[in-house]
Amino acid sequence: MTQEKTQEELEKEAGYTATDQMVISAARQIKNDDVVYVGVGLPMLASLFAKNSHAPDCNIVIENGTIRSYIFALPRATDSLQVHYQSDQLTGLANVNYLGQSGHINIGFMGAGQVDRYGNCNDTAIGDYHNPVHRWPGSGGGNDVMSFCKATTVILRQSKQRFPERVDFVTCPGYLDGKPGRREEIGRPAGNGPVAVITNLGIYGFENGEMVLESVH
Amino acid sequence: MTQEKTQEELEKEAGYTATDQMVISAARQIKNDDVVYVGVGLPMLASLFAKNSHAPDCNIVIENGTIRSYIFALPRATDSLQVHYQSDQLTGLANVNYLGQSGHINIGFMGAGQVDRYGNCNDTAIGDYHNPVHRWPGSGGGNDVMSFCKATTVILRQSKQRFPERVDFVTCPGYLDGKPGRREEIGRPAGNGPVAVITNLGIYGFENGEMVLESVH
Amino acid sequence: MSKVMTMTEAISKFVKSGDLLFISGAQHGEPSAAIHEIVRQKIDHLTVVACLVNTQQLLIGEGLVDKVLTGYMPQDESRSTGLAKSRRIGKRPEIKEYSHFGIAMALLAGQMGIPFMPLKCMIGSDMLKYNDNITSMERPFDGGQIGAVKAITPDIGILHVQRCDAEGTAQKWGTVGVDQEGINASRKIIITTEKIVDADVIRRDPNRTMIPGFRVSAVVEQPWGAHPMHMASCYNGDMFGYMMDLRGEEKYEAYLKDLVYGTANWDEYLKKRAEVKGEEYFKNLEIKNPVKSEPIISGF
Amino acid sequence: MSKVMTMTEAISKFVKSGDLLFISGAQHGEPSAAIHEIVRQKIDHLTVVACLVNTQQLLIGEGLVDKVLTGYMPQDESRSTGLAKSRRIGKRPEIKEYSHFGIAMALLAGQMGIPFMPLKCMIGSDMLKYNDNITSMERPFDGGQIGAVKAITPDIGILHVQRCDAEGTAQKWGTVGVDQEGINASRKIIITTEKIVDADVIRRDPNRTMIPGFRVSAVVEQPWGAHPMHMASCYNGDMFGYMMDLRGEEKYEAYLKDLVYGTANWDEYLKKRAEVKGEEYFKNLEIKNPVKSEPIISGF
Repeated sequence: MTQEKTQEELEKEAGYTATDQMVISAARQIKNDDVVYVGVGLPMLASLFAKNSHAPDCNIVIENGTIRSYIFALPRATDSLQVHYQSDQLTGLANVNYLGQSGHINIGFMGAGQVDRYGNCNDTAIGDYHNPVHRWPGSGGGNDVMSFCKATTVILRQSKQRFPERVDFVTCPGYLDGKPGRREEIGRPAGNGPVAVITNLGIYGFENGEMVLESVH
Repeated sequence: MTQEKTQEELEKEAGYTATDQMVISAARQIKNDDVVYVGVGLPMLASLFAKNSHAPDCNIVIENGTIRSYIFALPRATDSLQVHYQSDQLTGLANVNYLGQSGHINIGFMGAGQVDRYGNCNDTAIGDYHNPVHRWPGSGGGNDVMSFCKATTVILRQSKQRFPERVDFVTCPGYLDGKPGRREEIGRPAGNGPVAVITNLGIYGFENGEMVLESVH
Repeated sequence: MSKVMTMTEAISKFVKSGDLLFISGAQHGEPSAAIHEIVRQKIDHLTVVACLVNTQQLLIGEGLVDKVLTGYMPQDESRSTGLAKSRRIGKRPEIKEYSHFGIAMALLAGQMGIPFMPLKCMIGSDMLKYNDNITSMERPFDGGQIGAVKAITPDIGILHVQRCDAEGTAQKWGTVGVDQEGINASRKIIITTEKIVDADVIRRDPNRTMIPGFRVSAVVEQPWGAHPMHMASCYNGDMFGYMMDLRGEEKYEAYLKDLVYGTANWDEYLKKRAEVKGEEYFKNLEIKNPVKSEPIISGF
Repeated sequence: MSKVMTMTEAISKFVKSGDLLFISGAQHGEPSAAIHEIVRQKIDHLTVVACLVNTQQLLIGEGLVDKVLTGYMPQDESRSTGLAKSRRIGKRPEIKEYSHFGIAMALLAGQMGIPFMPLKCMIGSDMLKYNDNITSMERPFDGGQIGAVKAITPDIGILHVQRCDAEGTAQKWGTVGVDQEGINASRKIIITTEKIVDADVIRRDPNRTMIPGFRVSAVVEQPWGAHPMHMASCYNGDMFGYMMDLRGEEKYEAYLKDLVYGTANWDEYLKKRAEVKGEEYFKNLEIKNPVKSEPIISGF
């Protein structure tokens, strides 16, 4: 019996899916006074869930240039007229990332193709870069989120391929080789980095730059 | 009889003042399709005269953040509601200078406390910087104008004190020590620099980085 | 000489083979009509810089692009029909990868007229191994390292806006992605606009201006010019419908044949698309419950 | 806890002795009311960064400023009464001189969160001899030299605007000088505003927002808060009248005694000033023939 089937059976019994659990776990990372950088998909779902429950005053920052404190309907893309409507500020991608780069965004969410033990994420290629076995679309805002936000949470479904010892391509550096101060050394903001990885199976944290299992759903 | 008195007598005979002549001479530098960077005072007068006569389509850029193609009344300061009114773009100081730094402003005007033979201007101090004989208010936009505009015209009244061999303080570098390529060497845009100095007595141009008399009014 | 012209004229006059082309509209209001015209005129050997622009896959698929500068682009050819076609016809572009912010800062440096922009992202990633437009450098003043991205100065930029005047003084609102930086960084500029308005409309609200007219080479009035993307104040988008319309070789080729090569201009495209999609299609994209902003006052 | 408070409260809570203070309004809409309150509260050892702000001479004259970062400042003490007084009382500030664009770029680097900004002005001038916040550096990518200015990150920024909501989401229009960069670069932020409006007014026009509310510490409603400077949509200025009011020791001291120390707040100042200047004074500064902008639409 594969893990995947067990998962489905468990979901049936529990009355909610593993994806639901990922969204809820992610939402729990958000506090009421947080400024949250989100992309589309599960991160957007999580931030809207938080805003509708325990964190009604959180501010949501979206890469194309939207800053909102007012609730809104779940969009299908990072930008749409629903996302614009009744926002506090409409501006550009540069401006919202300035908020991040200057330390004013405390929590960020991102998906990832792969994540390794030091929290480095791969959104680019499996195998050789010039002749890849698989290609994802690249960083997008992922590298920006993990570079700038005080605390970044990575959300992805768990499998052996998605959790290699070291990723083939570092799109978004976490703690690099895990040695202390490595992020600061290369010129990233001090004290930032991935703080959690949320999967369909559980939640991981980081201790001394290395991923550790915190809880199983 | 001092030069100043002769000047006044000449003005009375001619029916116009030396200042009028400076404004007209400056205005003649402006062509119809020019983008002109101006500050308050004679430069503003010159650009408005040009716009009302031979260069109706010139665009006027003002440092605080105004870009206009439409005629307007002579303002008393670089910023006022008259300057804002019916402009094409209202923005900030950074943005208008980006236009300059990226090479899109072809002609700039500035006043100066002193100018030397290489077109270097002093808007800062006469004598020792820390214990000056005289102080002007500093660069303001002057250094920006002379750094960024393709061709800069300096307007000032002529006297021995205002035309020293070398200025005591270089606020706005012209051709520095006059050797070729000196502006580019230090990282300024290539091919820019002062092209004219207009005084109450005449017009100077530049040849090989050195000021030469072109005409006497 | 008026800058107002047809799309055909504007593209043929100002977009040249070999140009570095900036396409505006990061998911909001891209100049789709202009891109279709570039495809029709087969202007090739382009380098494209853009952020999340959907119609760029037509340029790629038709073999017109030598190089893409991008932060995000589907590169799984089983899911990107345009890219798959470019390989098939031997025209797969070289792809230089940045983060979104990296692209924004490269364009900002272009707008500002400086050769690079310091930044704190991308460094430490493997992007630097394959993109020599990103580097690590020593900081002045305090020492230590920081990242830097090389300026991008497009030869030609195309911006679609809600309104501009006949001189090209252009106003866009809603999210602006990398538009401000990209269009101002561009040497030549084409403005496509939902509506050409009297200069007085612009001048009663000059803070909305994104680029002054003296920077602009051509102005093209084209309602629904950003479809299938949304345009604030004007219409909703159908991005996912469009993606499905282009998914798979057969559909992709049919779209190109019918809606690009099979039309002379965007108005014909809109008419044909309405025929295929049903008469309610464009009506459904209209804004249902518009609210108005408070006017502001000018004067002295 | 509401951010809306009196000027007295906002200044005493958020402006501290020793702060690096950003004052907005490069000749347009400076926060004059807030500056008067800082003088009244005698908050000292300030470093001031601003561009063409007239009321900063009150801070200097009253001995509250240790250092000024500036592109332009009258330094001929025979014509600058505030500066002359500061010397007399042994509190003449140190002055670090930039060009205007240099100040703008230092604040932009602060807003962006990078330690410096490359630029092509100031280099080659003697400013570099006396201001170690400007330097020359080697360019990455292509080599050669370029200038650089060190980032300025103010401890506290004060911005006066036409309107903001109770959370501090603030909108200013007209020329914006170095406001966008300076206020976003500031760690703590006070917004003073002609009017506090319902959030809905802001949200029907979010492109006008200069800073989002979550960045803001305090909101103070103060009509005519930028007088004697002009404020777009609101009133004309009397800058030259104000300069004359402060010219010479006697007039300067009378102004301070009557209109700053002799008033408890800005409303009292306005009342007293109207008494001195005549009842037509403020009426004459009102906007005579206002025209309105076209409203824009939002919705989906």
